[in-house]
Amino acid sequence: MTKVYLDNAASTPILPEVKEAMLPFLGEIYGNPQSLHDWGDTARMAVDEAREKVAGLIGAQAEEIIFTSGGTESNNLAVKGLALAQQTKGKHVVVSAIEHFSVLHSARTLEKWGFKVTEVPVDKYGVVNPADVKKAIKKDTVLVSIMHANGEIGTIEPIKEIAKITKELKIPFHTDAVAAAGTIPVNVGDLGVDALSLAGSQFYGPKGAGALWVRKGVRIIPLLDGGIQEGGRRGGTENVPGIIGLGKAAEIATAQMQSRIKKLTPLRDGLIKGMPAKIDHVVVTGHLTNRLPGHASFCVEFIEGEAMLMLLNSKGIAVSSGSACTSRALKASHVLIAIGLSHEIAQGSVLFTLGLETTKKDIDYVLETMPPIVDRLRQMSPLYDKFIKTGKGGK
Amino acid sequence: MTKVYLDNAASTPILPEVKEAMLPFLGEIYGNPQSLHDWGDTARMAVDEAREKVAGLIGAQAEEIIFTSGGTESNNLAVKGLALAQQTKGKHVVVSAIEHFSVLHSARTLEKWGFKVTEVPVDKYGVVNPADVKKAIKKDTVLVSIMHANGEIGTIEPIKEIAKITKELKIPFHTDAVAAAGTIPVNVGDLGVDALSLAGSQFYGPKGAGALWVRKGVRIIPLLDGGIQEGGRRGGTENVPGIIGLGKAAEIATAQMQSRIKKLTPLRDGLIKGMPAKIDHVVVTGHLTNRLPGHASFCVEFIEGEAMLMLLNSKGIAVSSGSACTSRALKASHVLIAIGLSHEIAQGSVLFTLGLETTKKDIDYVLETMPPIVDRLRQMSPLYDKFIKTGKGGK
Amino acid sequence: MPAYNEKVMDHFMNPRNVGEIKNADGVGEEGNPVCGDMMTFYIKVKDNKLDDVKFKTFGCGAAIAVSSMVSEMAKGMTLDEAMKLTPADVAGKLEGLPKNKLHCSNLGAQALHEAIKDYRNKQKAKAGGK
Amino acid sequence: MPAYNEKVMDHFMNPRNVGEIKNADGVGEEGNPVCGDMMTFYIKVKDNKLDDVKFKTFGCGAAIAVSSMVSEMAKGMTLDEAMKLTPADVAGKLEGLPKNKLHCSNLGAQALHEAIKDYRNKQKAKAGGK
Ligand SMILES: Cc1ncc(COP(=O)(O)O)c(C=O)c1O
Ligand SMILES: Cc1ncc(COP(=O)(O)O)c(C=O)c1O
Repeated sequence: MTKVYLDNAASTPILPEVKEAMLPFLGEIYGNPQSLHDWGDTARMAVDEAREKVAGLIGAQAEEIIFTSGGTESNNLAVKGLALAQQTKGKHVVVSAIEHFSVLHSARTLEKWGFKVTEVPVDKYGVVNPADVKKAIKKDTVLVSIMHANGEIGTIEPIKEIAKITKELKIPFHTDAVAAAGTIPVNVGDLGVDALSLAGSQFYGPKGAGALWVRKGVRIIPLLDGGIQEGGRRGGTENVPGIIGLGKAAEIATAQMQSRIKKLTPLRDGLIKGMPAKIDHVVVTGHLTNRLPGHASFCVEFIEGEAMLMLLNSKGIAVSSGSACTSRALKASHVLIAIGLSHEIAQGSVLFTLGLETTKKDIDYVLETMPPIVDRLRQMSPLYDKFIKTGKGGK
Repeated sequence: MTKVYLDNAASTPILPEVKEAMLPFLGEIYGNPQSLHDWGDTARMAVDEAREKVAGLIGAQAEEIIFTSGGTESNNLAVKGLALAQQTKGKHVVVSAIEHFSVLHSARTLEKWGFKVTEVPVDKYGVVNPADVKKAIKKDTVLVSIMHANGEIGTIEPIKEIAKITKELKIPFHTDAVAAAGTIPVNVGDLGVDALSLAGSQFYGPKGAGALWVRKGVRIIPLLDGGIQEGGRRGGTENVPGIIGLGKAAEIATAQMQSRIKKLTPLRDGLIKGMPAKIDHVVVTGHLTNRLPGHASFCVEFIEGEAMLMLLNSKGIAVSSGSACTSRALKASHVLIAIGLSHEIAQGSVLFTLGLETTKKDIDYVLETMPPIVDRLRQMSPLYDKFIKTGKGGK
Repeated sequence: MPAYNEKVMDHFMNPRNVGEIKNADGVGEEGNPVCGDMMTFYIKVKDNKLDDVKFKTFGCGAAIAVSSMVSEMAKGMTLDEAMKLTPADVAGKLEGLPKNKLHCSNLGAQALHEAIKDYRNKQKAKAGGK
Repeated sequence: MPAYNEKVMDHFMNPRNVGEIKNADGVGEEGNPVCGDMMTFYIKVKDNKLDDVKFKTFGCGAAIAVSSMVSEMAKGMTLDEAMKLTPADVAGKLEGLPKNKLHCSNLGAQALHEAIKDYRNKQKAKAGGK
């Protein structure tokens, strides 16, 4: 059967070169990087090299990189650690309404600790207005955290413009670049941010390995107390194979960035244009052009995402959805609600995220497979029935 | 050159079978376990299987296992998460004086959050007296955390006896079994604890993978806020290859437990008896018999540990030390001080931790290599000089 | 995939009795697209028995499978029997549903019951109109 | 291994001038085993110059390398020159030490200075005793 994996936002495959680089660290190189002997030296030197490579991906200095277990830990460390480090100055933080749960729920934890949180809204394309961030900032604001790109709707945020505001007001600015780093050019100097999260499983590196970059001189309270690893900012024996894989993936992403973008963008646009052309009553979610190169997301009216996922899976196609039924809490994606979609429309969410293995043929296959699936579910749908009979209920 | 790795407490090698089991998850199986399609299913089923295996190692139920990034995260989650979950009942926790920094520093963080911490002392063998734990418990105690075995001196603690006390008083009891689980039989039912930490890199599994077991019904506040992974108790994309490796290592450790202990114990005893026989003024640290099977630790008087490490390394032998000079903070190991050693004696700390690859020949090589190294450093040592001339300064 | 068993998957992939009955004797609607799922049941009654049952469903895999199962179970039942059909009966016949999908099985039986009530109301109205 | 450079490693592995001078003209002790490191320097003085320098050191790799380097640098210096020897000179000659080991280089020079002071005190005492 045809197999088409279009869920790279959930997890990318690992590049063969990345796996290759990791293998010795699952074998003969097993020392603890903190150990004072040759075994430790070999491991530590490899970790340091990986640190350089990850720093290289985002234009940072190696010693500013804190290795973590992934995007969620990076975001927890950033939001809690930066806010706590400054709580004597104030207890207010600003986030956007479409942050990943690892940021939003960290902010909720800060609320339990006496902080106040302001959620900045987004427009119908999911774009944060820098003026709104400026408005949200108060005298006692000690942290702004706005994501670089959203994993559900692909929209890229105006980080540089927001950083101009935070710089002027001298407020630390963290950006969750988990969906962006390794996928689009990200340069911390150029952006002007103070902290930035990234994760290996978003750019062909291993799961379980991420990083938080924190600008030199910016204080942060550790999330994982313990040993003196990562300059005392993150305890715990280093995940050496994961870190090596992350480093290799960063190195390759740095080199291939432009060619990947060139490859993915037209394929993505093929879906973004093809889907509404082939199927009536389809809404593109997120920004139409200022979006991640491999990211095509839609809401298909009158039907529900999980059912779509299951039928696509039966045809060998892997995608994801932000529908309430696909979430364990049975709530529609907060991102889709934030861009102003009704719960009813949000139910039809479907998300295609392309990767290095994606071909034009895959896109054609998807464009050919989707219409009969949508048709079948609409034939079953009482909402579609009503719409056809009364013209009511459409967007 | 002869190469003898005796630093398994810092990190064990990964078993070939463990690496083998991980490989597909660095290759063709790259789905996110949370994804609703075949790719996700394959990953999720493998993670569930690993969960069964880890549960099997400690006699627990699979759904009670929370996968983490290692021992430090498990301990942070346990100490902070269990205490915070109960803070309305009280704000006092009890730990031992020889806990790993991931427990001690987590307790220090709790202090910043308004908790009080009592440190229970140990005797000269590093053993916690259950009566001291009972004495330390107050009306508002909401957590007791005492380690199962100490990684620096090898001593095994009377967990079962302490659990009898905590059970009677209905206080949650966490044990840091990072040095114990996978090395000696650990059964949560038998022990009677409520939460238990373990880490793969201590029993031939991968770095970056650990677990916290929490008894069903015991509440815990997440440390990593985010998605609904691990039953909502730990957000973040699962480190699938790491988890698979941890599961495999747990399965093998369960099967080989007794044969490993049988192999390691006499080798360890060879060192524990051999070292003082070959070298004067050597103190065995930790309990002489009730200790981890592969663990032999000493303080060599009149000389310093880092210098010993370096000379042993030049002879191909990897060990570690708790001397002040080997710590980045230049402080002697709190464990050695807690067992009543003077700072001067603690400086001579050296720690041999044996593993599956260790042979009788290795032990002989160590016993032959150590005396001239000790001799050489003592010839250089003004303390030894004084001792020889005046008889003063020895233990 | 959601943790659906084979039985559920079969009813999702090959739902029985999908569609609308023109001039149905009773129509019942339950659920709300805002909450995620919505079902419409159509019944044809003959000799106080469900002669035909059809449905349309907007919702997840479980919602579709439940609707299909309800329609299959109900067909041929007397109206009183069908009114006694419980969500647990349906979930049981499907050999279990994931915990967070159990609410879908409530909707299926309820929509059927609504259709029967609708039929009975219409009958009463007819009787009253006589 | 600690992050020592080759020069430091050479002085650690092959320390120069280890030992004691019998009937030394001056002896200086610095440091404290409780703090981690302790050094004893022995000097022989001739024509106001350090004719011989030996040391004993209890401590880490850096402490041993520093002692060795101090002894090598000091030998042949006039007493006044030797008194001006700074920890920075020693660390520089060793081509750098890890940051957390810099305190060891303080001890080395200090112990030497103590030995010179001891020599000078003894000279004074002798002169006074005349
Ligand atoms: C924008 C964003 N932030 C954070 C995360 C969390 O990363 P992880 O699952 O690696 O912990 C994701 C995951 O997809 C993401 O898309
Ligand atoms: C007893 C004990 N607890 C916790 C840890 C920390 O584990 P990790 O380094 O895997 O985070 C260690 C590490 O050696 C340990 O020995």
